[in-house]
Amino acid sequence: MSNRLRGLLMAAPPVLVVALFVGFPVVAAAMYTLGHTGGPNSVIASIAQRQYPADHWWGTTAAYSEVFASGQFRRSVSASVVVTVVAVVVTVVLAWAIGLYVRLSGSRLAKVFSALAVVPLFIPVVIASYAILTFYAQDGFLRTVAHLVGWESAPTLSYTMVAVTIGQIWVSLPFGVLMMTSGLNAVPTVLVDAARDAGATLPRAVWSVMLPMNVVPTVIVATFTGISVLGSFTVPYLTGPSAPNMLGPQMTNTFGSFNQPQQAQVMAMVVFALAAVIGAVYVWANFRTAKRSGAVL
Amino acid sequence: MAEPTSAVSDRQGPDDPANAATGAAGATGTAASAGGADRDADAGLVLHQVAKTLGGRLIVDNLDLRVRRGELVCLLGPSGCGKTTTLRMIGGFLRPDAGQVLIGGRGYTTTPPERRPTAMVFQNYALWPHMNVFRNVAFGLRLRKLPKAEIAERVERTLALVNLTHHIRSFPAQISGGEQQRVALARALVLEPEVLLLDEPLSNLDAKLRVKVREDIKEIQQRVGITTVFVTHDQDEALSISDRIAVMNAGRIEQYAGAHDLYREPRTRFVADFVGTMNFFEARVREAPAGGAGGIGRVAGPGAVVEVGDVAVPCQAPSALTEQPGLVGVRPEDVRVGQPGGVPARVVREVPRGHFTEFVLELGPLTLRAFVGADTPVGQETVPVTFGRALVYADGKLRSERPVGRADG
Amino acid sequence: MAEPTSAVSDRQGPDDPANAATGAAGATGTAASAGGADRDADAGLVLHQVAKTLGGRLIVDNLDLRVRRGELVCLLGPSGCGKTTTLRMIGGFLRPDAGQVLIGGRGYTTTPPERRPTAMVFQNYALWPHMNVFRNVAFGLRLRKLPKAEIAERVERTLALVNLTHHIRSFPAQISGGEQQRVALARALVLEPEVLLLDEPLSNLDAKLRVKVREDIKEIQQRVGITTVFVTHDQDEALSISDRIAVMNAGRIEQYAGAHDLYREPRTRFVADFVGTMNFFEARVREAPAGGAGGIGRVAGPGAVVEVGDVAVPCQAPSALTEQPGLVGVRPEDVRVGQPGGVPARVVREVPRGHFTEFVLELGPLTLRAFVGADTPVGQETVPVTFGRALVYADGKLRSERPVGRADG
Amino acid sequence: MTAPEVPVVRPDDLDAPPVPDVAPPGGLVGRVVARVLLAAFVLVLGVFVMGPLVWLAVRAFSGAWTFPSLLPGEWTLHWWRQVLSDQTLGSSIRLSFTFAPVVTVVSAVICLPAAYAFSRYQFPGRRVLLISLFATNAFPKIGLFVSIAGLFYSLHLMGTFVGVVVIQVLGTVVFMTWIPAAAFASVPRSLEEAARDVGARPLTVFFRVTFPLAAPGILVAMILSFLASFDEAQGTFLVGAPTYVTMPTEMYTLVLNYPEQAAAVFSILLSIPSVVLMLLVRRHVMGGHLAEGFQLR
Amino acid sequence: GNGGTDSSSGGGGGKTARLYVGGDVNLRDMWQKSLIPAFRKDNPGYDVKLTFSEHGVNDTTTLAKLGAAVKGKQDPGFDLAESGFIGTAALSGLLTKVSTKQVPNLTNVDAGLLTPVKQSAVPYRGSSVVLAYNAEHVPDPPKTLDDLLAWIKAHPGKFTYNSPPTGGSGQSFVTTVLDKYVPAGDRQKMVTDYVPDLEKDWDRGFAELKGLNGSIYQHVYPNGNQDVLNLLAKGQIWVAPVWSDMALSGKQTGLLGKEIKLAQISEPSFTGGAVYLGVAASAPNKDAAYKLLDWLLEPAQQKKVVDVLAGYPAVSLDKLPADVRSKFAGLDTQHLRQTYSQKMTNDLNNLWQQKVPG
Ligand SMILES: Nc1ncnc2c1ncn2[C@@H]1O[C@H](COP(=O)(O)OP(=O)(O)OP(=O)(O)O)[C@@H](O)[C@H]1O
Ligand SMILES: Nc1ncnc2c1ncn2[C@@H]1O[C@H](COP(=O)(O)OP(=O)(O)OP(=O)(O)O)[C@@H](O)[C@H]1O
Ligand SMILES: NCCCCNCCCN
Ligand SMILES: [Mg+2]
Ligand SMILES: [Mg+2]
Repeated sequence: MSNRLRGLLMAAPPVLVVALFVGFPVVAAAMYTLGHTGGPNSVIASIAQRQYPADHWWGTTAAYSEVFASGQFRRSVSASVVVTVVAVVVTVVLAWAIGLYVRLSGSRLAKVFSALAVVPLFIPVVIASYAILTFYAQDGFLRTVAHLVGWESAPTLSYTMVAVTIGQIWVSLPFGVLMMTSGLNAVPTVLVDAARDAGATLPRAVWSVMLPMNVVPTVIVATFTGISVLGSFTVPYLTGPSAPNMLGPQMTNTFGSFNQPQQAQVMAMVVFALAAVIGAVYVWANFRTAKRSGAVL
Repeated sequence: MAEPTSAVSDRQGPDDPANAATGAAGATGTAASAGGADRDADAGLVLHQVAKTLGGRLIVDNLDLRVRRGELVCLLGPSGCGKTTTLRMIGGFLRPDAGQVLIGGRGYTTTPPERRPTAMVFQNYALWPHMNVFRNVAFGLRLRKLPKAEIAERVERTLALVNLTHHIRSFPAQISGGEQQRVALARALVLEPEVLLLDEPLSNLDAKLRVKVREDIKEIQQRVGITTVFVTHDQDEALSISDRIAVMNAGRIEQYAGAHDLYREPRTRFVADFVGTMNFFEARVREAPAGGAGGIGRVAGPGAVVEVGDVAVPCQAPSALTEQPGLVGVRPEDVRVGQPGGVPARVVREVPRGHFTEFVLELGPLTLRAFVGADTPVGQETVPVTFGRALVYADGKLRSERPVGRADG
Repeated sequence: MAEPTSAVSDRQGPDDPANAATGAAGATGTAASAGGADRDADAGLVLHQVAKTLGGRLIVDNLDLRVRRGELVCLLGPSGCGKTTTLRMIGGFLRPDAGQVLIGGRGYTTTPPERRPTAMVFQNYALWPHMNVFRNVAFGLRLRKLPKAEIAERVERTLALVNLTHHIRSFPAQISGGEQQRVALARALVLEPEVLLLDEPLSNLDAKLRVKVREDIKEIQQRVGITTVFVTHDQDEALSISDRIAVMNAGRIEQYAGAHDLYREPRTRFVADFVGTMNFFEARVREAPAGGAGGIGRVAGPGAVVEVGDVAVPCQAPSALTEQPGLVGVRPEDVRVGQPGGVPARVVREVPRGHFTEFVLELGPLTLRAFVGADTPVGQETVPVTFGRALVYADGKLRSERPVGRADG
Repeated sequence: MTAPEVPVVRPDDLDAPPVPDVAPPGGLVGRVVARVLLAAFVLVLGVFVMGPLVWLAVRAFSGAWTFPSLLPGEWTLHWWRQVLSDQTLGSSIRLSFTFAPVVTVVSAVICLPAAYAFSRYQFPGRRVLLISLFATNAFPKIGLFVSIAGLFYSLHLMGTFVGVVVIQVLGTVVFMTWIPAAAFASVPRSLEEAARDVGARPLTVFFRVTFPLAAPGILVAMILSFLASFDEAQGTFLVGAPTYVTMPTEMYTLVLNYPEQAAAVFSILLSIPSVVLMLLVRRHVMGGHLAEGFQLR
Repeated sequence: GNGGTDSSSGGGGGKTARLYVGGDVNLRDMWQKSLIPAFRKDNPGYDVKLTFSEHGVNDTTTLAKLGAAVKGKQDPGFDLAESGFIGTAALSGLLTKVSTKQVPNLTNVDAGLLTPVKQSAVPYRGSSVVLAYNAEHVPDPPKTLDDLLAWIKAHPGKFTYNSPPTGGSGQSFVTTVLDKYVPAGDRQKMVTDYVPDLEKDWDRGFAELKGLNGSIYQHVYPNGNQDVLNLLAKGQIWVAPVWSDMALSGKQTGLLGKEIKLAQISEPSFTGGAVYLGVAASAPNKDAAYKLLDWLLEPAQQKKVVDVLAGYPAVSLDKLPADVRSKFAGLDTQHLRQTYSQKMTNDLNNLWQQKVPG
């Protein structure tokens, strides 16, 4: 058996599993958003309200039109995008700061510190969200401390998009830190030395050498954080406001509380499309670097 | 070959670190002389009593080194002897625990690397993989905020110097090891540093390329006339490229001399062993009994014999005579094969090495290596052996009581 | 040095691979002879018309190679010439597109590595980091399900052979590069293979260690008497260790001969350039005008002159005479300095190289390198130059019409 | 030619007056400021990460605790007694501990051969498959529930143990393939060839050389897989309820429906397994294998 | 008839009814601690297995699952359910129609209660939303809706209600405010039918609600009924709409202190109504389910519901013991002010979310 065939056969099981249990439902969902209510969608079609059945062979965009026309939805999209962007930026910055600190100091404190940043990886998201909810609540730590130092009108962050963003950052931090510390550790010290030798101060060497050499890890952190924040449910559901909230809870409400599954799946398609755009950035960054480093594609 | 040693400078007073390593320099044959205010002009680089402890171990031990302006000095020594550590202290990547680093007579001991007039070529070249060749070389100039046109001009000029203009837009990963090496050199040279530092710059190249590139480096260094410290553990490299060589061992300089002197008169056993090949054995070296070794036609001056057990090998030029058996070293080319009056030795192996042939000989209890011209007759079972120069060591130090200069006169 | 070439075997028919490389062997001075059924007894390893295309490029091109039982053969060539590819076909890691691989006379062309009587020492040693030295060496024996006691006994014996018994419980990461190298060797030897394969086993060691370990390998190889193929791009390594050397270029063997012959009579320009140093230049080689070059005292046989432009350098032993200017190669040791009757050349640089000195000379339009004994007088501005042997190349091939044997006779 | 001289170190060399340096390193003030900033950063980040967890933990032992006091007015174990008397908790924890290892092993069995193939064989569509594994997972699950439910019914997986395993495995496929693929790729081929060379057949090579050397990366993937199974709630509920109610599924109910103190107790109890796991495996996760796995090759 | 049924039924021989309950935890406690043990005792050989889901959180998935199961005639994983989706399920034909044939005690129930669910579900208790207030701070609670709205504006930050999608108490408050502007005839249609065209009647009500945003505690709407109770308990807010049953159980367990008192408002009152149990159309253990339903409608169990949950009985009061009857003196437990139909409520949730918060 040729290696090509053997490779294909061995690679098949997970691909088939995902294709069957995720790929097929994705296709069904996409069809349903276009109003194809038969086949795998017939059940939900019999329950749904405000449903737009297909009126052309390819379907209808009516559900999309309705969803996009909704101010509520647009607010959710902007909330999602804003939270995603802020969470990504802050996560990337924090990951860089911690990664740099660990890389350049190498002290025991730095190691403890990076270990600390990984703790959230091991805490179930429900619990994390709940903990964050209480920490930033009306009677939470933050307001308590603010009160003790005399700032009595400190805002309550729980049930606001700020808490959602904080929660997203908290949950995303470990992946970011793991990625960045290992990315930064992979930059040989000698390259930084060489920059200093050429006359760069340490910050300048970081900027000119470490930063560009860690584009891929940074893009990975940004894209994976972005995709998971965008599709998240638990954090915004537990810590966020009723509305406008992120698309995750919004979708869930639309599905359950409003009984409009077709519209909910339109939203899912939107999330998916946004995630795909982010994912494309990730793939592009990987390929670009691979090409430049002379790797055979 | 003689080294004009420098004077005590007015600024420095009698403790002038510029005198560092004069002792070693003296070993090249010239006595240290006082006077003259040429220190600043002359001393490209001075290490004065520099010491460094790392991980609790003393890695560099009160090291003195003086490099003349425009000179190329090799730090040669086995792995772990502190070569890189020394170089990094010169470059500013490590701060000495004690002692001083002076460049062109000015103190730089605690100056960070970005403010030193040094430039380093790293062992793996340390090219920035995300910058193309132009940007790698231009980086330092950009930091200095030179006008764009000037940067381009200087980069191109330097790349022309190392013969790489055609690769100006290539990325490091796209060019060969030897080319990367030259980019690293250009990157260092473009800044016109006072001192060029190279840390085993050739060790990742293959044998053939290594020889070619080291000649290129030497050639460029001479053309630019830059003070250079070159770290290597390859004695052949050191011999062929240096003006002077500092042989390091365990954090100290064992000998500091030109290639010729270093090879011919290694002052310690360590140097003798590390530089070139050396036949070492226990022997007595005595005045040749009248009429004995005297029979050897070409011996200049009073003859001698090297006594190993029962065997007495005629020797033309021992560095000293001994009463008791002691350590004697004879270079393979000083094991003379086929001379009349020689002691017969069995040929164990004959290894053609290109332009010369290596003989492995059994002479009494000894196994000796001899290098002879490629044209020496092969296939003989025994050959007569005499010694040319023989170096006598006591307590690991050369005993040099008789001139051993040119045995061939 | 002559190679007894073998007969056409009954099994193989007229295309008998045992005849492989006879042409190359012929170049060593002995004509190919037919007859004799010693093939199986004699041929440790035969590659017959082996070819391999990788990534669309022909990497190994109908290669023939014959290694005698117990012989150590080096594959020497520049990076990318196909040495590793060839070795991997012998080891079974690649399957030849065409041709045959025979070991001890038996075909192994398509046998997977685990069923070949070969053992490989990899460039980076490829020791298994999760096994200690004992287990690394014992792994192959365990797979053969030998009794525990026998395994222990054989592992210990082999480790003793490479002088590593004291590291038997160490892990690869805990021992030095040279020691790792010897473990890799032990791991290969413990299986008592018929053929030992080594792919640049020394390239990761530092200069001093490289020389030591290659001598160890040679010594062990001789003691065990194992047929060995050794890949290297270091000509010095190849010269000093091999019984014969196959110089490869672009997937073909350019010359296959012993070190001595290879160096002295490189049959192609490529070999001449790759092995050792060679002064190449365009020149005419002509009979010495009567009474002209004849004045040189030690010339044996009819004298000649090498004409470069206006300059005519006396030459003792050219390989051929030419009418038109052509490519001529003179080894640095054949650039004789200080002989009476020589043409004066300017000394550009004198590089002490230890046991010899390299002169860079300017002679008319030529820059020549000369190797002379370390004791040749230094410091002269001009020296008289004559040539010893001169090799004449036409179309990259040696023209060998006159005996150029021993110029010193 | 004079005889060589032994160098003499003159004693007065030792106390030579130092030459003042051209440019000594940065000022004291700068360094102090940097230290203070660093300390502040460490403190803020420490509170950000650990604060919510500690705040929640304290709550579990608090009686009356009125804003704005930093600590509870009274301490009690009352909530622990109340919560520990609830038997549903024990069974959901047991169930989570059953699913997590099973899912991890099943995922490993499906994905590891693929990971090996991705790292060792070149076959058509290799990269596309590698990326598509991830792409499908970027689709928000909520949009898929309807089709997944239908699919699971037609495959007789609904409400079965196997069904729950399948739905949880889906969430582990990406890193169970990517991370081990990178781990396999990092095993030098020459180590495998050396084993072939001494007589090992391909399978022996895999189990005696490749696998042990890739084990640290595989371990990381298995840990993440374990955690993912531990954290999965939505899909598990869809497929498993009512028979299989795991810990996080239970958790949604618990945190929102009990007094805060009781919810805090739940949170602590449910975090214990993860935290124990974290203490056991933190070093492996920190080792850079995670980061490796996300670089496309 | 399939593998799914066998491995997921969890009860032997169809004698175990699997019950899905979506609601607040007081419900779970009632089932787990009172009703189920009593059912076992009264009906040897029969059993009930409970699956509980916090209000709303799993309704989507459960409904999707039910739909798929019924279509494929497979086991949905439960036999009967009480939850927010029952209305939708009943109208979508996913539940079994019930009559006195299967559940004889249905005779005790007002037939009108079966209309909104097309005879596909059984009301087994009633519940209504009431106004809870902190008597220490609010000695004189608002009596009418207008009073309440005025009070809210006069005491910013001291009132809240949960967002309608997360629980019935908030839904009821919203419905009540909307009803202020909905003509009676339209409202009747909204209770019985799905009439999206009438939703414009809600515009003024939503505007009124939006006007309250600034007076709402922290300007955010809590998630779920329980959250509102917690805020009351901690003294963060003083007045809120709450489920009567939840508030009463809260007082019993001590979560709510003595200072929290309950009252109903008028003009209009908060809504309330029957709570239904429905049997899945493809449930494998229907007999056990019917058995449970019938048993629940017995007076003894109805009394339990009243006592434990502080709920209203589903059967007419005259079928109940005197002490229970006295509790509801003057209350028409069978005719509470009804909520909108399920689909109207779904749209209400949606429109509230679009128009009110933020
Ligand atoms: N940061 C450090 N901490 C502890 N020990 C160190 C450190 N840096 C170097 N050393 C040790 O100091 C010794 C000298 O190191 P150095 O790199 O100067 O050797 P070297 O002469 O350059 O050797 P090589 O030829 O192998 O490069 C070595 O034993 C090394 O292990
Ligand atoms: N699998 C492959 N696919 C395509 N090309 C290959 C492959 N393996 C080797 N080559 C190419 O074949 C040529 C010869 O490779 P080989 O490794 O045999 O060279 P080598 O003589 O051992 O060189 P070196 O001294 O650098 O090890 C090189 O140009 C190499 O790039
Ligand atoms: N309606 C679907 C909401 C998904 C929320 N998931 C929580 C799962 C816990 N049961
Ligand atoms: Mg070094
Ligand atoms: Mg190779």
